[in-house]
Amino acid sequence: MANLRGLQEGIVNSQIWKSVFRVGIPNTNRKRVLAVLGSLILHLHPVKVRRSGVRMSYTWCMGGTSFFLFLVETVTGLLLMFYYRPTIEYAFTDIMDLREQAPFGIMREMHRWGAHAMVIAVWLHMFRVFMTGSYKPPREFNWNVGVILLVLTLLLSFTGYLLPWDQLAIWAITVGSSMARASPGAGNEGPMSGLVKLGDIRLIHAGDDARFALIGGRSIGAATLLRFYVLHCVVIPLAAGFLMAIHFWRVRKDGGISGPL
Amino acid sequence: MTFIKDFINVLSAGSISFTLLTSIFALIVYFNLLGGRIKAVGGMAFIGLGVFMLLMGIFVPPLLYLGIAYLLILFALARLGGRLWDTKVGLRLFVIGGLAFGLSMLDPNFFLIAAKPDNVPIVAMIFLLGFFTWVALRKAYLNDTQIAVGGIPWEKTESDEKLFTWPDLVYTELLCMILLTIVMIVWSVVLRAPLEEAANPTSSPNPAKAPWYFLGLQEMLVYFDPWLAGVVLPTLIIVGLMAIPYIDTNPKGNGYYSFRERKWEIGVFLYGFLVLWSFLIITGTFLRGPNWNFFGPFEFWDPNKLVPLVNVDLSELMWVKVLGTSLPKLWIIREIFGLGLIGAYLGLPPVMAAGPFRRFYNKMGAARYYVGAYLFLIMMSLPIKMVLRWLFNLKYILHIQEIFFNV
Amino acid sequence: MVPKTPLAGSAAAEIREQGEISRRSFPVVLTTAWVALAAALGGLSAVLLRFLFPNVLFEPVQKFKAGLPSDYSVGEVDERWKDKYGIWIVRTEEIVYALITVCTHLGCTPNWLPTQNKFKCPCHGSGYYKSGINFEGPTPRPLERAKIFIDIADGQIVVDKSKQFHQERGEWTDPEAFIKL
Amino acid sequence: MKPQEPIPHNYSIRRLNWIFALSSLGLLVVTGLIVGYDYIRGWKWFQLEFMRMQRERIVQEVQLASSAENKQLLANLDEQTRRNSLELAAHRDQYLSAQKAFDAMEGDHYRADQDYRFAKANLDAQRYIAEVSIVQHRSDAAQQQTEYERQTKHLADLQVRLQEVTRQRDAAKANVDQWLKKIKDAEDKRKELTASVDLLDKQLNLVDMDRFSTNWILSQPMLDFVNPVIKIDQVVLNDLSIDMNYMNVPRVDRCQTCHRAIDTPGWESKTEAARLSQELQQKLDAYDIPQEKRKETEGRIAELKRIQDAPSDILNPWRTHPKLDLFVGSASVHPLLEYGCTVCHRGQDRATEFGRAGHTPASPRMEHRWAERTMLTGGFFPLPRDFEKRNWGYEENEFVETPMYPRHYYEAGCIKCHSGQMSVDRGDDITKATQTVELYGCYACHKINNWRFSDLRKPGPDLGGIAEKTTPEWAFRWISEPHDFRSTTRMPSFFYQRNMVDPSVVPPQERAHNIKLQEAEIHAIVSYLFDKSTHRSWSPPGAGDAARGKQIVGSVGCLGCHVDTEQVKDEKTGRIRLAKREDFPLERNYGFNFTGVGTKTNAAWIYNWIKNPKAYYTDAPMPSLRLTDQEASDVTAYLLTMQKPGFMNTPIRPPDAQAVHDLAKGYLINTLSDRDAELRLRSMSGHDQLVYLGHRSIEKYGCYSCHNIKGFEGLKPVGTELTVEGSKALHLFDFGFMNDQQWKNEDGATEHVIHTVPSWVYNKLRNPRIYDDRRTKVYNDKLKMPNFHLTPEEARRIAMVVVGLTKEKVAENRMAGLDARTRFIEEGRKRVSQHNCRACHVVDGRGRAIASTIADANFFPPDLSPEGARAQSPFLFNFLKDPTVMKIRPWVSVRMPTFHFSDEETNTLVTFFAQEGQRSQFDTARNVNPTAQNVMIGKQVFTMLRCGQCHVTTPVQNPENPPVPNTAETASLAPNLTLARLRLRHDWISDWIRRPNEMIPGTRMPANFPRDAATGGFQSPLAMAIDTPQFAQYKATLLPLFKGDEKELKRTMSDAVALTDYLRDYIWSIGIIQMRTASPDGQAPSMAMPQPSLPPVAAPAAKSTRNQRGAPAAGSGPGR
Repeated sequence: MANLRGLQEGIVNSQIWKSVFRVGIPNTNRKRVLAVLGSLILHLHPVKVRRSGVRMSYTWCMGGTSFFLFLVETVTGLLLMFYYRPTIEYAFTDIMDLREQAPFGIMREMHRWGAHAMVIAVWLHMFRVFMTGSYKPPREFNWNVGVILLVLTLLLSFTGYLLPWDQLAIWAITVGSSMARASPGAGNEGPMSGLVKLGDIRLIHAGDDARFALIGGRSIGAATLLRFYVLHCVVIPLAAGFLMAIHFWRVRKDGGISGPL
Repeated sequence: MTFIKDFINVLSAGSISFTLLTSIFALIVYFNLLGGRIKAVGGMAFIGLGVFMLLMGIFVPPLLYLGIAYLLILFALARLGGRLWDTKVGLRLFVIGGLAFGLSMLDPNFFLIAAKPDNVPIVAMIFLLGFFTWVALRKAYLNDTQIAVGGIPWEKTESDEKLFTWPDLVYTELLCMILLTIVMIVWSVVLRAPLEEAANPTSSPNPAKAPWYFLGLQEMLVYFDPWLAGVVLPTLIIVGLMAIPYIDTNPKGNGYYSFRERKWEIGVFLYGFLVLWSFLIITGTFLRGPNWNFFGPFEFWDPNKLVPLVNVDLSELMWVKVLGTSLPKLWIIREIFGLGLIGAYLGLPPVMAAGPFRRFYNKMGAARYYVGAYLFLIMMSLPIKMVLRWLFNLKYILHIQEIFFNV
Repeated sequence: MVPKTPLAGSAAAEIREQGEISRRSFPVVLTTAWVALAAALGGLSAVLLRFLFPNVLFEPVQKFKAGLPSDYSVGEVDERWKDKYGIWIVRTEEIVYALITVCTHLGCTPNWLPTQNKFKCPCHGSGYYKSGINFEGPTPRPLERAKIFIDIADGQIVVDKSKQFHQERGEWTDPEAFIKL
Repeated sequence: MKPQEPIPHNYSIRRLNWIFALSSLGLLVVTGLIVGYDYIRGWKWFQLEFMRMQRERIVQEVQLASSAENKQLLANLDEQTRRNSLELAAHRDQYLSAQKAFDAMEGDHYRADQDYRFAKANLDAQRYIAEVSIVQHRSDAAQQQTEYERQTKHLADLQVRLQEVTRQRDAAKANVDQWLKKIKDAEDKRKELTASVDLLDKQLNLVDMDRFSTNWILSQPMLDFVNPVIKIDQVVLNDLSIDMNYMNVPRVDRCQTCHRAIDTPGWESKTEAARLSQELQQKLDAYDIPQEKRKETEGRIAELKRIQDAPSDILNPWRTHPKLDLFVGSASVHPLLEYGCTVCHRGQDRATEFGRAGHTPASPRMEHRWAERTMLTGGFFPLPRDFEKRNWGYEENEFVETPMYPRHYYEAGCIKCHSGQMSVDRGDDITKATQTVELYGCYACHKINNWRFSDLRKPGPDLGGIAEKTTPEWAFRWISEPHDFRSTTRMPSFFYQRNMVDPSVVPPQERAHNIKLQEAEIHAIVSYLFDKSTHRSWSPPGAGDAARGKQIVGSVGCLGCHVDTEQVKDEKTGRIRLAKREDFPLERNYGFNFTGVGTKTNAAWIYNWIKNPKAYYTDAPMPSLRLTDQEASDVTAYLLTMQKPGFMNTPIRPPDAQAVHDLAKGYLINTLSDRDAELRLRSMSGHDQLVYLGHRSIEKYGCYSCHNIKGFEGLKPVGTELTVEGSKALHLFDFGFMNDQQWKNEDGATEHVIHTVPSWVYNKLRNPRIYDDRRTKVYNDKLKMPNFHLTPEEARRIAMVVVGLTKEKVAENRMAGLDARTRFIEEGRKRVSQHNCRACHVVDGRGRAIASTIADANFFPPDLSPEGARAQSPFLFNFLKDPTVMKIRPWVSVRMPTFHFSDEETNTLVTFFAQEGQRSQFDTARNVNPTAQNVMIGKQVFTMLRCGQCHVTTPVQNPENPPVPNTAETASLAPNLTLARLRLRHDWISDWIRRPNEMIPGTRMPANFPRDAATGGFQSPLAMAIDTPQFAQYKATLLPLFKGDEKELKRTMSDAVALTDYLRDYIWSIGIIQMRTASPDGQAPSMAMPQPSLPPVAAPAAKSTRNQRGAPAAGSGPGR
């Protein structure tokens, strides 16, 4: 025991350890403060939090869960990109190979179930925030950021749904994206868009309407796959990351993790 | 057993389960079940409704089931009352739910739907939603009781008390991460991600479903045209959500669970979130089978099932059926009833502002009042349209194919 | 039933711990936890590493049929498989062997210069004899030879690139490194 | 360390510590879980198991190799080595000095070599400098040139030096080697002795999986990428791509991952081993295997014997593919690396798990065995080692678009590439299957857009003149149940089938109603057909003798296509029973069975039909045998005796008026209102109603698809198109309520319907209405595919073709038979099949169904296998057009019939023969005139070999009717050789004389020039004989022709090639060169064909009146 104790102290007191963990074991209040302030990641948190912010039964931990799942999705998604090519020739077979032969093809399962879990977690987070009335002043803006993040989460999941390029994917996206066709004034089959004319020529048709912009063609095809891939891997994650930063920042600035104000 | 399955099959039909949920919801919210008592008048009204349904069931059999369900639930709620928020009762309810689910899994048809890898998260979501709704309402109930006796919500009691982030918060976060990772890995090992046959643009699977979280929208598409259900309503949902903090001027209930202090806000939100969104997703996932036909949870998804789906427009209903003439040529005349009805519906807020809701109007101011009222009206248009469809087979209230504008 | 007051509940849950981690005893639980966590994270990192090595390769086939020995003329370096499979087949009076067209210096593809009777790598000037032995330039070792044998069924030469023979390890004398005519 | 400052906590830190510890341990466990999950894969077990089997076998072989004998030899060698070392030690000094000298020389050599190489490099550089200085007109050009020359000289010197040093070094080396030689020799010998064991040891190392062996360690999780022994094997096929909905994705076959030994001989099943060893033994005995491979083959046979004698059979994923010389083997036409597996077998190419690979069970038992244990272990950890207890993890996978063909349907996979061929070489099953489809005319009702099944004639006879041929009463009974009339007929049964009348599936009341409706429909069809029929009158036959007729039918060739009996002896029971089609060769089912023909039709029709079938309808497949009037009358008399009176005794009820009315109205109200339909019906007479209903019924049942019927010209065939039926998704097949059900077949045995496409098709064919069982359907919606009474074997074959018709396409270079030559041949083969030439002839080695009716093989119609090489095209053309242009063997009673081929068709056939014989179609050989000397020699040889014994050489005056030699022994006669020049190819004659038996096995032509077993050359019987006294006179005659050179004479006499050429020249010289050519219509000038005479006035008048009467009905007829 004593040896182990000595070993522990030896490690903790070594120069290498100290250079990394400046503070040491935070067993005094000062060190506790420094531990949070001195770390890039930890200083997302304030030094002290309201007790209800720590209480699981109050927060349900759903915000943190959403964020963690976002990280899980990022890591597994990056790994999947090693084995996935977003072209209609290869997309399906690459996914099949993840199942048949790729080492740890289970990353795909993690990614897919993680996505489902994230959608649920984000909903529950919103549910909790509403139930505690935490959108009320001064948190109105952060609620709105949250709503946009919810939409982005759904879009992330939606764009990812197409990538396996199987029947499930293509038809789910066909059904989902067909709604854009009905946008009033902007979709080929939307109300009033028949009125947008130049002479006899309809300006809104299947080749230039809202759905076309979304899927890059008149029907789901190679262009859609690439578009969704770029949206899924670059555009939406960047946007979500940016908004998450704002979201976290405002949590601190608007009175900390939920609680009565 | 077969009877129970049939009972549930019939009960889960959209027209019945949705009506049931909506009215139970109204029951809970309006009569403030949280207080532990059903007010005599309300209770009697619901009992009356139930008995009426039972009697009507002689002519329209499904109503019989509805009536039985009404009375059963009413009975259960009356018995439970405030004890619903007791931990033990909650636990028992949860266990009963789990048992019912486990028993149902013995049914091959139910198993086929519920054990589909992509549907598992939705099953989990049902339990999570139930659990968290209960938790939230329980906490609100406890706080309300506290407030009622002149106390303050417990969140406030400890609001001055601050804990160090290190170790308290950081530690719990770490534990959450580890546990979540375990859950994710176990989930991934147990369930294979689905992969069907390669995409084939020429042959649609039956049924072709959107991703599950959009199944509420797909369900709405049964009742509204795509431009409404797919574009306008989703946009308004987002807008509505974002507008919440600006419409809700109630200063109470900020940062703590409470029901009494914000009965209307929570009622409307829960109705939208649980019934109009989550319940429709569940319907779309579990109860919509081949050809988008409705199937009970214990029913076999037979692609050959035939269901009559003949619909009429309001104009046809009025001109042809009621007035007994043919449809007028000019759409503005043809659709006069639809236009009128919608006009009346949209005209409600100003009328109400002058009448019963004057108090609200004055308190909120014109902008808040109108935005809130119209958002609410649009939200309620969905259940209204659904009920109209079930009662009258109504397809469109307003059907102007000339400019593709159908409501 | 009378619900507990939240205050009471909360107060009950509130435990103030004083000097919980004492100096006297070694924190067995905590150490176990950290060691297990480190091991698990180590394992997961190993998983990530393993992920980088696919189980199946989609490279061009390593094994191919190269026709009959009589299709090759004595003393010539045959370049017909160079583009497709990256192999020179050389037939001498006694043997046939297959050289892999990868410079052993830094992996460029050397050129066969029939006039000078040598392989010359364009990248850093390494030169090899027809036998594959290096004689000039920076390269440290001769070209590699691929496994070559006759298919008994039809008498054709089969070249299997997946097995290579290094001269410096004395492997060129291996019976699989050449075909004796 | 400072003491801790106490702070308040929300949760107990001690409890959190515990949670932390437990969850971290949990994380550790699931990390292990994820690794294990990834590591444990179903296919690995198959590889481990195969390695174990390999180990067992190698250990056995090592035991064999390291016998006691070998051990003794090795001990001796070791002893010798020891003595050699002692000897070397004794002469140590000498050896060491030699070694030292060699070392010194090595140094010298190295130096000299290096000098030379450096000088060479310098020289090359100098040459470049010199060249450049000249090109750039540098001032020092001359100087550089001189330097270059100097260096050249220097290099030459160095080279001489190097050669010298090399020589010295080699000498020194030889000196050293001399001392080491004995030791080295012993070592070499030792190596040789242990070579096989060493090799086996090496192999054993490769499959070693003992704990902590190298292989084992490298197969552990996380290490299994370094040098994996257990790994996924795949074949990537870029050009046999998979059509993934408008996209071609490379095929990646991973089947070998589990089917380890698929391309390795030595792991055959017992049955395959038995077959193969027999085949190899036969080849060995026939000297079909080159000398250098004989030993190897013997070894292989021994190995196969071992497999046959082994206690247990090798089970399926580890078996060798059967017929490695045809499939999978690297030397076969379908090598694994180029064709993979799934292109033939189908299945999910990339799958590595049993359940996902698309394995298809062939029987419910198999399905059960595969699926049985799935639920127990969930398919994750297929651990049990015991084969029988293994979890195969099978479940029906709806997401595999191309499930494998189950057992018994394997050859369906051939169609994809071989659909441009009439027959698949060595694919007997599929060849027979496509023939069966053609015979039954499936293509007539079901469009099959595929070369093999397009442009075929309608399988049934023209019904435009049915009234001339038979009576309505007969027709009614025939349509009701053709099988009652003839058990072998190909006409299927449309009526009174399972879904209409079977009491086990149809309730009694509905059954009675159905029978009424069915009767009405049959009446209606008969009425329509007879109403629309022509009424030509045919001249009656003269008096005929039935006995003579029978003799004619049996001898002129009728029995090639027809069968004259319905009674056969059952091979198993020995009892006489009703014949099935399978009792006769396919070709003999081509024409109808004569049984009952007298009941069916009348004398005039038979007589005229035999005389000229084309007069009855132009597309008649029946050829003319050119019978004389008397012969035809005799045959008619004979056929009229073939009566089946019982058939006509079954009562016929008149049509039920209500049923006719209801059915007709059912059709009318599709386009008319109820009231109008009723009015229309009331305006029709009963007969018109029937005719109207008949029209509709023929449309409904699609009679017109197989028969030409007036009023249905150009209609689309009635059945589902089958062109890509094999690619149709399983869920699109309507199993009704029959999925996983059983039914009792005609023998009372149980048949199963399992949920696979082949099973669906098979059961549909066996019992076409089966999927209506337990369904409630309106009368007209019930299934209507007729029952062909197919045997299980026939149904399986047809189903095989159906599932083989897929939309999968292969690249054109992989399609079989697309080259121009093969196209010509295949077109010809199609005609051969269409005209049933194989009924009499052997074509491509198959056919001659008529053989069973001819006692003496010498009277068989000719074998046409070598026809292309044999016959001149002009002759062939004329002969095919009109066989009377030449009688080759006038003593043979079977006649080549006149087919009335068109010129185009004849050309196709002639081209086919020429191409198949690899000959140019036309040549000038007929004009070759052999030299007189050659003719003389040839004539002598002809006499010496006694060819004249069988062959006549008297010139024929008229090739159409050559004289028959007056002999009782017609069996030993051979064709008149003076006809040869008109008929045979010049080069073929000598070839034929040399090797008749090789061209046509079993021919009567004797092989005069037997092959030498050793060299394979031809031996001449005259080589020796010429010196015998018997041949002295020939020798004397011949000697002057060789200018008295006896040596040359004898050389010639022993040269088979020269002798046969002389014979050919002689035969050529006596040949006549004039013959009649065929007339355009392919008829001999003397032949008068009977033509029908239309009744002068009455018939057309009758017809027109009928038309007038039928006018109101016509409006609702086919026109709409």
